Amino acid sequence: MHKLASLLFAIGLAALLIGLAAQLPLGMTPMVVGQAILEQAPGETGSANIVTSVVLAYRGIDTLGELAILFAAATVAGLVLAPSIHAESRLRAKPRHDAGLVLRAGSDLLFPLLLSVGFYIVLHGHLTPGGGFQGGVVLAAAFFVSFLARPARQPSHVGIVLIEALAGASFIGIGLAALLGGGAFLQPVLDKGTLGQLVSAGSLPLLYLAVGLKVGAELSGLLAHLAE
Amino acid sequence: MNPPDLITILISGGIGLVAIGAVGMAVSRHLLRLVLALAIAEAGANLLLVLAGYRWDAVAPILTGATVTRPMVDPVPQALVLTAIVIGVGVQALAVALLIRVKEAYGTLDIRELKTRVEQEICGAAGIAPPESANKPGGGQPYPVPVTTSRESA
Amino acid sequence: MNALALPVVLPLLAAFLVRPAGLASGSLARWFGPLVLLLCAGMLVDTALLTHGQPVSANIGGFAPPLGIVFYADSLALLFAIAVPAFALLLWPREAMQAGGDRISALMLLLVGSGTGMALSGDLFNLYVFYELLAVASFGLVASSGSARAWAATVRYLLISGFGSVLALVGVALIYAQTGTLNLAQLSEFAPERLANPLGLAAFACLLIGFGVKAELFPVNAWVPEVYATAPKRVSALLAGVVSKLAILVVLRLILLVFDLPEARQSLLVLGLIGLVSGELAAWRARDLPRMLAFSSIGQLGLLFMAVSIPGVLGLIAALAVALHHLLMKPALFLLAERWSGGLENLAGAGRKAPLAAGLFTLFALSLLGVPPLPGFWAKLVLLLGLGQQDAVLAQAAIFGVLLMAVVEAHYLFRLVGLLYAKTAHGAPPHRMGDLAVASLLGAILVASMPLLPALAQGLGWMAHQASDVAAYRAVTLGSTIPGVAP
Amino acid sequence: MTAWIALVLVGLMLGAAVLVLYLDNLVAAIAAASVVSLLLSLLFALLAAPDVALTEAAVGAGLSGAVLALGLRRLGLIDLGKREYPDA
Repeated sequence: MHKLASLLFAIGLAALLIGLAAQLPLGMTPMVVGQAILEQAPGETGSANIVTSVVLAYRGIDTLGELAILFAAATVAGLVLAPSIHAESRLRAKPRHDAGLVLRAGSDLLFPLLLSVGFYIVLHGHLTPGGGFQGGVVLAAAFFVSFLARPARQPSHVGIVLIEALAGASFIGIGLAALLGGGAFLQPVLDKGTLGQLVSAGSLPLLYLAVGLKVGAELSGLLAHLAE
Repeated sequence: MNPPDLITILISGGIGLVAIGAVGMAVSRHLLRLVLALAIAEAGANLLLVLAGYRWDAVAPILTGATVTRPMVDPVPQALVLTAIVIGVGVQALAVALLIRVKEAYGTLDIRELKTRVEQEICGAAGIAPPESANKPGGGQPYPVPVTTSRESA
Repeated sequence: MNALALPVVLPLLAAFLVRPAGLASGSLARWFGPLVLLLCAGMLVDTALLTHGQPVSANIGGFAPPLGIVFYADSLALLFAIAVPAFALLLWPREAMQAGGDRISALMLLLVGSGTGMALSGDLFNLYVFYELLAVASFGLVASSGSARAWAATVRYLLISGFGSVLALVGVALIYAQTGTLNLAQLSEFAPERLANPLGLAAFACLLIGFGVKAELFPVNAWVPEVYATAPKRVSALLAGVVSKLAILVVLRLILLVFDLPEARQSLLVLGLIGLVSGELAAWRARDLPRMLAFSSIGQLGLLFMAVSIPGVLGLIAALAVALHHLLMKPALFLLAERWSGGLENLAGAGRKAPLAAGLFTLFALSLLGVPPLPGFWAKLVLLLGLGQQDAVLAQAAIFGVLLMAVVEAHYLFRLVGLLYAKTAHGAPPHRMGDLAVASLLGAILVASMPLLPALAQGLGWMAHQASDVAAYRAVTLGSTIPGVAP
Repeated sequence: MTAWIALVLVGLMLGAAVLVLYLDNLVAAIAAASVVSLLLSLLFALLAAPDVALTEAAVGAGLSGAVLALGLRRLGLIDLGKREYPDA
């Protein structure tokens, strides 16, 4: 009864909202900031993918905040799931079996493939759809697949800590370099090159590389914490 | 038969997802189900945000070299949604990590039961009698003493 | 003023680096955080001195707003921005200084970076991102007490907060669909013609609920008592004192710049009044000190929302006065509650054993109530004057509510003070020196502000004038388009 | 034509979303949530947002499913670690 009532309420609410939203000029929304960015982005950042320009240049500090959120989530997961006295007694050194032969062989095959696909997606973020986030997820998937196949061979926590720290620090470092060079924080630096080339768009591919490594490290850390 | 209006369909989809997620959060008792409902509502919000930047008959905001005659969609909402999706999964993973600990300590993921148990514990720690309703939890069985870690007592 | 980004970015950088530092040397990791915070507070004070409180802005990425994200620092923003690292230093968790505390240090640094960002940012979605970061960091800090009940409380907090975030995101979508921009200054230009409609109000409601979670706004404050009772008390102090004010600062900016509509103000007044009444009544019924403080915090923030709802400069002054008063008060009270967390009956006679703590508690209780010479009185007086200025029935009801709740507040606070000085032997352990020192410092500031009240009132008035000057906000953020040039 | 495709996708997506709430089996509910994400990513592709579509597919349908499944295992609600091929 409770469920039914709330479902009816939600349907009513949704109908009301849809009615309201029908007044929205969707499909022909005013493009104020968007239009200006579409016109200026290729010249100002040198990236063929304009979403990448927005993510890394125009709204770069959003991306930094997002990296910090992932970092915070991984930190909290580590803090909460850190082996406490109680948890140790419960885990009782569960024997870890390797997965089957098929899975292991498959993971050995997949690992380098996923790794290279991940880096490809990261490094082409300024040319094609994709970039640091998507590539970072693929990188994390590469490590996760090998972890699933061989649970005994755990990823090194120290390694993950170092990669996430260095990747995050280099993102901020590139931003601070622009600031120290007399510009603004996260102002695009370096030569913009030719639009559409792999080596172009100045510092954006470097930033995306940092994002990809950071996302990959945070997600690997999160998955490793959850899988333990 | 005229084709239905694309935008109306998509708005209904976005708002529908948000509404289903909200209902799920209102009626579900299992914490994992609540986390799933939150993810659904978030997906709906993301769809609405992408819709806010959509334009009729426009192409993706990526320069391909060929001369484009059609307009491009607004790139800004897409960048926002990228951010929102990644934030969402981070929060979700965090929630799952907390659920694991809560399950270990209390043996249940029922949100109402947990609320009662937390209330009892807070009262117990403060040395006052728990409220009336908390004395008779479901089943009338006394709960096992919850496990706390050493950091608590320090 | 490109350096304006530094107080936001440096804590984030330090947070990324604190764990590797901990691998290298434990003591390095321990002192790293507080030193960075000191540096950030210094830089913000320096900015305030350099600009003499005149508004400045910084274009992040060097792109002229509205294309890029802009940070805007007027005296109001700087005041709250300085409060974030300052209070984080005062309330630096004890756990962060112990071995293995590098994770908690990192979370504190993230909290400070995002909090400063929330005070400074002039972009709607950027505010949302910082708000989310603040939320995730605060989940971790609440859970850091390591007790099962803190974890359970955090889960509920996370779910409510997540629901608020979804609504905030819907609000952003509604606004963007109608205006095509996220820059607050540009939104303030578009608002009168594009957002003064039912959809605009719906967007405001979504954003209000979203940002209201941290500000303990009425429908989304169910997490408050559990979290404040189970979190480390210094974290509760930080959440109730500083974090809630940052969320309110965002609501204040939204209502000043974008949603200057009578309906928006009315909804704030109603929700604030409900929060005040429900909070104070629950505090009256509470039987342990932490939850009494938590509920009274809901009530106080309800009062603050009512102050924000008052239009004009008087309303801003009232909001600032109530906010600053609460900012000093709540952290100190939570610090005192650290050792007095048992049931209220168990506190009988505690004041005879710890006279300083009880004296401070009485001082804060009196100011919270609004007993005349203390600053709390003036804060409530300005609020009542502002409400009395309007002749709507709602405002009259609100005045009646405020006065009635003051009576309720007086009853439970005096009951507690009476208990503290009861002639009973008491066995609670003494307060830690650090907690007492910080509480005394806040108490001293409170007392010292009494002779300075005229100057303080003048300062608040000036600040309120500056903050309500929408034209100046637009001119500074949209005007300074040349990067690297300090105005 | 696009509108019809969108109609089908949205219908399936909302159906899957309702299933997330009503399926008793949590594994099935998580699978349904992944289906919602997958259909959503198709809608994003339809809306000329390839970046978002890729992210939603990788994060929403893939990663989030993995996180939830691992969580289920740790919660003791399923046993992903059960070995069905005892050859190794």
